[in-house]
Amino acid sequence: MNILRQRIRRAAALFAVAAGVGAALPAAADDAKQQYFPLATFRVGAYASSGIPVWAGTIDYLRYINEVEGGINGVKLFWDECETEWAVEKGVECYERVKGGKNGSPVPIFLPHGDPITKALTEKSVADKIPLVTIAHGRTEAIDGRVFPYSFPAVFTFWSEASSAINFIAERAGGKDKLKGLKIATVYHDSPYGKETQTPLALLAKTYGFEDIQIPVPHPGNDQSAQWARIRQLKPDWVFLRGWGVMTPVAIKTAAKVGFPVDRIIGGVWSGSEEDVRPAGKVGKGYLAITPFPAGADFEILKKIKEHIVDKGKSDLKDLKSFGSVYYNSGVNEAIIAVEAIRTAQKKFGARPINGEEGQWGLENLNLDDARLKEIGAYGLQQPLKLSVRDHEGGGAGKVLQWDGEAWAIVSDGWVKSDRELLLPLIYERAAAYAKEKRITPRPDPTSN
Amino acid sequence: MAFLIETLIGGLLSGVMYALVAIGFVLIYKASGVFNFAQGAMVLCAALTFVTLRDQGLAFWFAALVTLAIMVVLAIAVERVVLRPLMNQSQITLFMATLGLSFVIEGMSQLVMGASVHELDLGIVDTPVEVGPILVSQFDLVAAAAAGILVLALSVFFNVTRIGISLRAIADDPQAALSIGIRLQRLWRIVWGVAGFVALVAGLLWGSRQGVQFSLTFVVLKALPVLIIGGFTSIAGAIVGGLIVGAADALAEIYVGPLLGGSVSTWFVYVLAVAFLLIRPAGLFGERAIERV
Amino acid sequence: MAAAPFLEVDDIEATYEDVILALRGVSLRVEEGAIVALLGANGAGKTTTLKAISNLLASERGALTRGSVIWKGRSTARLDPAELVARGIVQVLEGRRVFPQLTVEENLLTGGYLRRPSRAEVGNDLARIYTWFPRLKEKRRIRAGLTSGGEQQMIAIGRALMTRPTLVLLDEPSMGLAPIIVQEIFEIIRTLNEDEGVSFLLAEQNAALVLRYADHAYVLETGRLAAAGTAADLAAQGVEALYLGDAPGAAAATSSSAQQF
Amino acid sequence: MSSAETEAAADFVAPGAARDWRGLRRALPLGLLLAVAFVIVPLAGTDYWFNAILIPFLIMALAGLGLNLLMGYAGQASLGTGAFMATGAYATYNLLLRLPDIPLPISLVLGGLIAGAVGVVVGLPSLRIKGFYLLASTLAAQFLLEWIFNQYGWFSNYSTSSSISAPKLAILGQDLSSPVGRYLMTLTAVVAIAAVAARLVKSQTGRAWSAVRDMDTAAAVIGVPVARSKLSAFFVGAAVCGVAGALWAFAYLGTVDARSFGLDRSFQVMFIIIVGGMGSIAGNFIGSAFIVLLPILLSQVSDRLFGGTVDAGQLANLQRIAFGALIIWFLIKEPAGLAALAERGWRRLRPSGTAGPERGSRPGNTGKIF
Amino acid sequence: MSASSAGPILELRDVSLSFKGVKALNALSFAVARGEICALIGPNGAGKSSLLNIINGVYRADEGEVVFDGAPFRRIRPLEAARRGIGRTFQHNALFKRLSVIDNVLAGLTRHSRTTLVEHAFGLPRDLAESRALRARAEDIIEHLELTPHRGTVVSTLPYGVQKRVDLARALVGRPSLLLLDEPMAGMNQDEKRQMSRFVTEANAVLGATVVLIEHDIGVVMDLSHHVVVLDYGRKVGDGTPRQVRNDPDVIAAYLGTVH
Repeated sequence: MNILRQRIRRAAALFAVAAGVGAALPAAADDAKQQYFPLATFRVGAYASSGIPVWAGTIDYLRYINEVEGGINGVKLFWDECETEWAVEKGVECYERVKGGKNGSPVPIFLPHGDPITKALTEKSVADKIPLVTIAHGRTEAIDGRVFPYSFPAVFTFWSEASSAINFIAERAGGKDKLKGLKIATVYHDSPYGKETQTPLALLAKTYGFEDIQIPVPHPGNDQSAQWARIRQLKPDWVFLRGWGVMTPVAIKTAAKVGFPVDRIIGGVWSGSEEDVRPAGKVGKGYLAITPFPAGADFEILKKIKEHIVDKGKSDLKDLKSFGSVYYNSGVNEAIIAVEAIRTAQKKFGARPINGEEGQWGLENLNLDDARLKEIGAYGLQQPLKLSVRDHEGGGAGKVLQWDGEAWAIVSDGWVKSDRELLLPLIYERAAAYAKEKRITPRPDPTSN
Repeated sequence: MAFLIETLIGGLLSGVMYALVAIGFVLIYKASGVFNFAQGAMVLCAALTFVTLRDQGLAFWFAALVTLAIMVVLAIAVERVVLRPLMNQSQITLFMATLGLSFVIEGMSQLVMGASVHELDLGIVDTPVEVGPILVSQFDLVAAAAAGILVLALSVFFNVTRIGISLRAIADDPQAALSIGIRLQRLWRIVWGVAGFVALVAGLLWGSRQGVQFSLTFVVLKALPVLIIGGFTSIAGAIVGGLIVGAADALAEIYVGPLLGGSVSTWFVYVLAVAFLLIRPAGLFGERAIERV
Repeated sequence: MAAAPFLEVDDIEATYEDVILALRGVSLRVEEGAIVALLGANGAGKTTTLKAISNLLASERGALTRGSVIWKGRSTARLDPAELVARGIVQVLEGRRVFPQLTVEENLLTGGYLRRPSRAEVGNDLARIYTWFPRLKEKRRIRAGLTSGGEQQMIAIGRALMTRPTLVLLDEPSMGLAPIIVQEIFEIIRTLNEDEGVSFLLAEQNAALVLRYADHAYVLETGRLAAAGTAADLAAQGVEALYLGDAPGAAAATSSSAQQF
Repeated sequence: MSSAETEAAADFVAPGAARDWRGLRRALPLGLLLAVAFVIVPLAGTDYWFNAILIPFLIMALAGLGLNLLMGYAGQASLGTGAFMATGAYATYNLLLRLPDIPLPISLVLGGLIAGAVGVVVGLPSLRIKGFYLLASTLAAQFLLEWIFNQYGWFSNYSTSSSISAPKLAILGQDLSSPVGRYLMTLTAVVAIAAVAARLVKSQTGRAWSAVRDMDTAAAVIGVPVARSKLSAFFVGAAVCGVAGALWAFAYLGTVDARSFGLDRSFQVMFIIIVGGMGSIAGNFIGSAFIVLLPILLSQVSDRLFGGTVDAGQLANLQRIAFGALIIWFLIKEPAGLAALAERGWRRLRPSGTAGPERGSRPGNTGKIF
Repeated sequence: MSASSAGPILELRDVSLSFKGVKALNALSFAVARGEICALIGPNGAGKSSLLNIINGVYRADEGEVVFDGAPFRRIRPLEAARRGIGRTFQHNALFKRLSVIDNVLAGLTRHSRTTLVEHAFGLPRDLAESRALRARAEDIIEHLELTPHRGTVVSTLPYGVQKRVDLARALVGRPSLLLLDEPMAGMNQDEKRQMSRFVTEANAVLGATVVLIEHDIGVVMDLSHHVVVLDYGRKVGDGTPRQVRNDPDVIAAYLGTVH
């Protein structure tokens, strides 16, 4: 045990050195007047290929706000990066490291950007009063802000994703009544994330009368011959592909191998990026994907970012091919929502760095209507979004993209809405069950009554 | 019935791909007693290097040669920096060192070549061929053929060439090999180099199947049960083990999975492998040492 | 015999794993063309001495901590085993240690690789080995692990001869072999010595046997030199009495052999 | 109790040790350390230190202890650590959920025991196979258990995400959900278990384990029940890992799903004991410090030194390389683990011999297991 | 002891064993009388160690049976053999190399322990009492075999001769009725051999263990043993008192062969 003591002493000394190094660097004197916005990035590890463009999108937008718009109402943003490798405990460590703010500037919003990390932070964030914005991931029942005050699965939950995908199939089939009798197979990543859509799909299948087939693919999914052999046997009309990482290209390739038409596969949000399709090569042509982050560099705001950031060599992106990609745009989207929430909060609390509690208010009063989206230049890139205490999701629609071998083209008729009215009661029920299990008293909704 | 056969064939063809990765392990384990967990990282490194070179516009063969050269340099470095200082250490220590090594290789590869996903097109057509009612993937056939040629080449190498016979000698008795002037360390470098070559082939085939990205390192997980079944020291075992694992995996996914309500392939072949082990404690082809006391 | 020093071992001390002292101040010399015997009981340090000469100690976490080994006027301290083999010293390990999975012929071939010989040379060398050990020719395609103990000893010696050595260090050639086979092997050793001029340093427990073939002999006892002299002198003194009748022994080596009454 | 024996039991306080003068000298630093850990740290620590450093450090050291008992003391290599941790976490969760009247500490212990029982089943192949083959066979358990917890909703009370989350942490009405509370709860569990483990390895059970590890044939021949020893090691090791898993889920993360206890976790724990030192109790803490703290340290140092100037992705890659290289470097430098290194350093610092010859002469290759 | 205490403590009947087709033991039969010291001699590879391995269950005989203490068996588990009172030392060092001398000896007492894991874990009174008792027994043997100065030392760092003594202590501490010693004096110098011979004699005379030992040093064998069995390539070529064996022409032929 002496050894242990000695060891700890040594470790402490090392940390002291590290801290000393930190202290030696001059702290920006006016940090306290700027808005801290820490980023828990993942640039190495298994998911680095998606992380890199995502964070580039976020950082480029933040830089754009700082350099072109002079900050949010004059409050500039500054950030640290902390590498998580998409691993839970590293994510938690990063969160703990940054949650106290920096040099007096508090954390308004935290982007965990990973389903497992989000779950690990759900309760901590309540204790610390730091809102987590988790676009297109996180717990679906966190839509109910009365039970999950600091979780914001904004824009597009997995349930909405499933419902929108079904509605797109209906659109193609010529109406929801045409869903009856269709066979729709869901090929999913066998993980909590992948299984999350089982419940809504079962409900939707019951409602619309299609046949719901669930086919799991074990992590990481680099061999799917058996799954697609089954698809060939079952002959579904559509396949809804909910992959993650390498699973998607392998699925597309294997589908081609067994002769399943690729244009009958609709990928989910995390199966719908260039990084997912490109490795599949030629056979990926015609593949569909539903996403809240439409790809493309033609949106106003992307043009501005290109002009002021990318072309000036200030972009975080090293491989400019990714500019305007789904992941890049998702990063931009997240940053837009965070910035707009801060802006909203500033309206109430003043043009100064805001803290997490104020950030929560900003988010719950966020209203991005078409007019505001046009002002930002994000019309078409970001769907109209109105959040409230009862509704931390807001949008619930996606666009369907089709891969032409080189790039994505939007093929849906605008935003494909989900059947939120149908799903919400079930979601609230689940939130209530969670509250009961955790003995949480839901907070009252100030806007009702 | 046709479906069963089709599944079986598909499984067997996948099995060849697993065997390909397993062979890399067998080579190194045989010659130096190291269970090289960095094999997955080597696969990634080889594929990533190759793709990056191709993206730079190098011709296929030239890129392959340069990659091979890099793998050989890596092998030499590993022997010098890791194996030699750890000579005579326990196998578990060496195993852990290769885990550390895999961090280094992964980090280096991505540091130099980035973490983006690359497409790797080997120009192999991937439309299915119908043989009667049975659908067979052309790509898998080509991959299996490539693996077959590799195994053939390796067995010629091991049975005919000077280096190959020396390597088998080392596997049998390193000290005796040393005593008659076989240069252990040089042969280690060679065998790691050969394992690098195998990693390149595996990397190319797997990479063109799933794209070149970090998750290539996970193919190791499929190779482990192959090794358990086939034994750590037998190339023939790796092939047979690969076929068994591939077939069992595919059949289990179709016929066992639905019974249990989920995908079983993460564990099924491992459980199968343990069952094999209980019957043959040193794998199908592994030699069991008699304990002398 | 010329006075030119062939192999000179001077006052060596060896340890295993930095703890176990296996040799304490052993000195010996082998003249060119001689057969020298190294006698001693089980664990007296014979094997360690041979491995100290062939530089194989390192592979067992052993080390030479004092003294020097001079081969043809040069210290061997910095040479690795392969370089020593290239310079003409080869060791046949105790317990034969053939490569069991390799065929008899492949076993022999491994001995030739260091020189990177041409195909013709290899053929010649093999032919010569087969003339000395005709039995091996019959079994050339059989896996060495399946041959008898005597044949394995022949394989081991043949394999060593494939390196074209000038000095063979032979560790316990009689171990575990029937007397008739032992005699056959020793006859071959004598032939090799006389016809090919190969020198031998033989570690043996069977003193009576080996002294009939050797020119000189050294006797080890618990890692020290206990006696030395010409084979004839030692045989006359009744060397058995020196260490066998109530024999001392030492250290971690594991061999043993037939004992004399 | 003789003085030499006390000394042999030196890693932890043994009853009666204090009577002995030398024992006292050994016990004193440990007592001080515990006092600091229990009194000073809770007063001085920040949330960050508790939540991100101390709690995971302690829990991983505990998991290391579990594996060390199994692998370092009993010689049974296992990569099933993650599965044992998952079993402990899910078992404790279900006990708390379904039998809410049982107090938390008892649920933790019961959860550990259930993990131990699973460990015994996982250990059955060890009666036939050893070495890498055994190591590989434990992977079957690792993957199978991970799958079961993910697959069958019952284990997670049919939560949508198959994840389990911490109940209210309270002992005797004392709320422990604050960072300090969770730290103290973890620390108490770790210290208590480590004390029991220290006893155990010096007992007849521990001797039987070491006998099986060092030479199982000889062990059987002299009358050590080899099969029972192996299985008891699997039981105890898995139980300790199980408690670690439950703490990981409830005291550290709050919410986990089975993937938190995947193969990576198993490897991480194995790193801890190999880097720290197999067959050493203190080694687990050293190894855990290395594995848990080093990456954080690397990331903090490099952020401070290069943050903003070097590309963040490259920096992350460099950290990974540095981490891998350090592992190799330490293995080369001290294959018996940092505990042995530290022990040597300690002796050098205090040459006047609290350490008798028996502790002084531990051989260098103690890391060998197969 | 069983009813058969008048008969031989150990009897081998037509025991055969082969490894991969090579016969290590060939229809071997002999008996060891209660209370004697019996030496097995023969060249290396004669099958002596294999024989001991069959007697205490490490190997299984292909044919024939072993009768120990009146109970016949062909295959016995090593643990069961130990329980019945067969102790054993090893030719190559088979000590628990990371444990100290006292711990090695204490491990030899495992089968005399009656306490459970739980008692060990929490240091319950029964465990404390028992470990005191066991420790006393171990200390006794250690003192007896003059290992006291080494009692706390990790065995792998001890000189070879001392390790051999630890091996003997570990076997003796369990009070075996039959003690199998595999080359207990290999690698020892004259003094050590004399000392070891004394210990073996004492184990036999004082502790009452029947001893079967393998030894190459004929001088030692002749002084020490009451009974000598000569093996050669798996066969028995001689069996009798030292004097008888010394003068047996078959033994002389098999051993000295054509050499002399």
